[in-house]
Amino acid sequence: MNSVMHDIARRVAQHLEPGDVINLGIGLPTLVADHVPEGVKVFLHTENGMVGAGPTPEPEKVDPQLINAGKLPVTEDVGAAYFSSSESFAMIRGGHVSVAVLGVLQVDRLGRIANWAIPGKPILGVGGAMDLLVGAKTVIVATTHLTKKGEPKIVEECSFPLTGARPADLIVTEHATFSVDEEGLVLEEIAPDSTLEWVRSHTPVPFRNSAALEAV
Amino acid sequence: MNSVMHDIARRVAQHLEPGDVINLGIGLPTLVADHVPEGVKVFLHTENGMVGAGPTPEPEKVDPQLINAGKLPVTEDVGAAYFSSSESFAMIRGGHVSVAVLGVLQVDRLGRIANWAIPGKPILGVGGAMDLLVGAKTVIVATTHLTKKGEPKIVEECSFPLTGARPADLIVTEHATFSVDEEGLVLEEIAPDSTLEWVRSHTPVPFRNSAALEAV
Amino acid sequence: MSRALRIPGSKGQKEVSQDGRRRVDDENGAMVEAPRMDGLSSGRIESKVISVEEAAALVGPGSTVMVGGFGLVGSPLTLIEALLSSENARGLTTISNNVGEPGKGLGRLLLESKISRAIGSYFTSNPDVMERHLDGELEVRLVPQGTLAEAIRAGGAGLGGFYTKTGVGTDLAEGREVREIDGELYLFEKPLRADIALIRAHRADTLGNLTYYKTARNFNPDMATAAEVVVAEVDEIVEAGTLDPEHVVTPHPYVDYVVRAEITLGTDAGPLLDQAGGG
Amino acid sequence: MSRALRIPGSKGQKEVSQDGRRRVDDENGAMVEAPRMDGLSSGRIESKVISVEEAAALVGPGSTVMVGGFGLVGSPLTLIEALLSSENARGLTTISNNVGEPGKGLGRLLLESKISRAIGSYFTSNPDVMERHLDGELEVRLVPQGTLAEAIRAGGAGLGGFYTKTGVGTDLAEGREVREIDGELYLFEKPLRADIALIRAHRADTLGNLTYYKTARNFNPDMATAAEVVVAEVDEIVEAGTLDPEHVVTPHPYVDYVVRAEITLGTDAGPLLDQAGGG
Repeated sequence: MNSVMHDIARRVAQHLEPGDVINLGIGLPTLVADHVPEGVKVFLHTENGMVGAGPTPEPEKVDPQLINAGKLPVTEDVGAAYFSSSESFAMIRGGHVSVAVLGVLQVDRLGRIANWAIPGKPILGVGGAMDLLVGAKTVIVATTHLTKKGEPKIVEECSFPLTGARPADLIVTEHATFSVDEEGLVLEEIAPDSTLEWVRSHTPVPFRNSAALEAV
Repeated sequence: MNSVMHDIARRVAQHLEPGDVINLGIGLPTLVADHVPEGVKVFLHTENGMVGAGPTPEPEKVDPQLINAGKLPVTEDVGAAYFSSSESFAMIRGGHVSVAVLGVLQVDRLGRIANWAIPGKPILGVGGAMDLLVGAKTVIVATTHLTKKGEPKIVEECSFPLTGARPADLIVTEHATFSVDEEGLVLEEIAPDSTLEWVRSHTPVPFRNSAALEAV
Repeated sequence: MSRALRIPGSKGQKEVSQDGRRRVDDENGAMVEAPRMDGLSSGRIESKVISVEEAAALVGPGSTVMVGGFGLVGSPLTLIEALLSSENARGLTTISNNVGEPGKGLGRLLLESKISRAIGSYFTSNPDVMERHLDGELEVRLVPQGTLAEAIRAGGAGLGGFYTKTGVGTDLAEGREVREIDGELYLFEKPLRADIALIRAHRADTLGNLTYYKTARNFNPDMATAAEVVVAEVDEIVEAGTLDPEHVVTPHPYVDYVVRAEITLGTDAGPLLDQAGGG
Repeated sequence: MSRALRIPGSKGQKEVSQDGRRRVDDENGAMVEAPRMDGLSSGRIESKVISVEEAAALVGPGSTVMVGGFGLVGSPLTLIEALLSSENARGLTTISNNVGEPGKGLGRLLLESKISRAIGSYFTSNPDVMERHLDGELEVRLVPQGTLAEAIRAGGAGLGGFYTKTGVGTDLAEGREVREIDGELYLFEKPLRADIALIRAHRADTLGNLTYYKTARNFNPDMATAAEVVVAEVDEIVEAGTLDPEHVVTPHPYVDYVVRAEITLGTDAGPLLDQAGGG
């Protein structure tokens, strides 16, 4: 994936804390594993039944029966454990996963996300997205600020089907980081190579500035 | 326990089949384990979290952390497995226990049982009785025909609180064996040292004779 | 008095005939005899090990079949392969996270038009599913993955249903019962059960106790609890008493038959894993 | 940006303050600091092992406490003993299959008037429960054992409730919601959760992965999932990486603290077992 993706993943990873049990969605979120800050030990949960998934193995060390939820080969980290699907999702829904990092198609002004379906097509896949959204203690959206066509992904109202009623807690793009409260988005940080003007003109929803940002 | 109890247990054990997973209630039902016919291999399930409970150990071999649901020491039979309480009762309710043998205070003319509470006293124990009654594929009642005071335990209607709506499948006393169908009790067998007259005069509910018994 | 005595009034879902042969409902509700388990009625507990062909014969026309696995990992590939050549295995409803991968595992049964309905959580990774669905040949029911797993567990645990937050406020909740419990909204979900479960485990003892291998565990232990007949395909069969009772994941009462795996995901199956995509 | 950023909007039930100390609600809803877990915020994952006294201090006045065990077997006797000398441990609601045995385990806390409410399935084996209940000192709620276990599991699994056949048509169903589902009657049951779970396991690694010992497992794995704070009392503590990932019964995300057992049921505890009586 390109450097923008890695940049977003790095910005997400800053929010991880030692001991966090994290679940990374497919695609961009997966890159977060590569950017966990030095000295921060986190545990990767993968919903197909494992906590303690380790890094991608060398090709010759691939165990075809040891995969993550993206069906990519992983390894066993120290202290790993395996469990069944029902136990894995009990863990997710029960609030035992600290952080889920999810990719999105869109996110609305209240932080609600759409990441599983495209309107007008038969919907043939949902996987664990809805469970992770309702269950993870903290949900971080990792997304490019704009679609490939240059349209904002943060929108007044999602035109794609919602993944659930629960809003994300944090939205991280290559340009900005927003937190979410009951009233909507709060701009927490602007990326060093971006500007408030750029963020404003490419985020067509009202948002407030955080106290920290106001103080600058 | 006295010889009548063992007699009842022996009569119950005749109904066990090889491979049955059986759960034995506290007291009289426990004795069934001693009378499983030669060559019939059954597996004892105990609801505190084990299948494959073996016989009582010698006193010097007691493991205080290996007990059955009656809190009595047991051993590990070949092929045993341990599991949590929720898994144990999932197994029970889900129909994975072939036979539950239950003691009763009373059983009514439709085969419904009362075995957990005494009216007029605060009810302070139910344990697994209700789960076993609704969940076991086959429920066999093992009971003396009369109470210690000489009153019939098979009654028109239970004066003690019911353990559930599901009727037992078989009622075995030292005098008789009844099966249960939608209409009520069917006398299947009279014990060698008893008589139809005795059974009739000590069973104050209507019952039919089985075809086999009629043929005698 | 024979077992017949306690069958009529019993709640038994599995019936065993006088000679110890297990009976399974066929399409028309008629009882068909499952492979003989010699020894069960002679008093000795015989091994539950049967041949792949005997196992495949347990799947009849119109059967609802739970199939373990996440993609192909933890999927009973040998049993699936055997269904390909079984005349009776047709018009199946599958309950499985996916429908295999394109042309592989359940994906191959789909291409052979043996599946008419699929209940699962993620079909996107197999484009054949979309194609057959648009052709009107395949009915699909999409369930969030956690709800799928929980519904299967509930089916095995004798529950009437459960409430989950997952899916509330989404298209998947349309027309479904939503209930507020202690201030939060939940969807009602009913249990799932199947006529037969084909699962994949690692080791079985001859009684049917099972252990699993890494992430090939996934849905298998749940499905082992929720079908009338459960067949486990395993890498290795060991004598009863060999598995540590603390390490058994699926206790033997759940398992009816054991077959030895003939097809496994070797490292040469690498290309299978190219089909990366969410669960 | 600090963690504070994601706490406000999060659904976190456990809050961690800036210095990495976990916070627990006290009786008045005020936040009290749990023992420091040095290293958590310094980057290195420190062991979750704490002292028995630190663990006992997590139980505050009016806490709802899940306590593992079936009678005394699998009960965290060391932690219970420590609560005896804790001023703050009073007015407790216990969620436990029993209230220990007479004068033993939770039974001793009862005699010290530290328990004001007991939720469980079988109190008959401890006559002190009946006595305190008739005195009006102890409120009791009786739940069938399988429903108790399932409600605890549901609490840990984020479910809003479930339907069970158990108890339908009995006195325990009085005033309760009964629903017909596919022709059968079921009782609605809500999940159970606790402020803290005190459980008993066999081995823990320093991360908090747990294994159990024989029938001392019972309610412990279920309770490990269903409380805001989970403390496991264990026979042995081993380094992370020592337990086989296939054999871990309770994965570490569930476990907050580990203490070493000082009281175990030795064979000299034989007399404890005299109190035979159903579950």
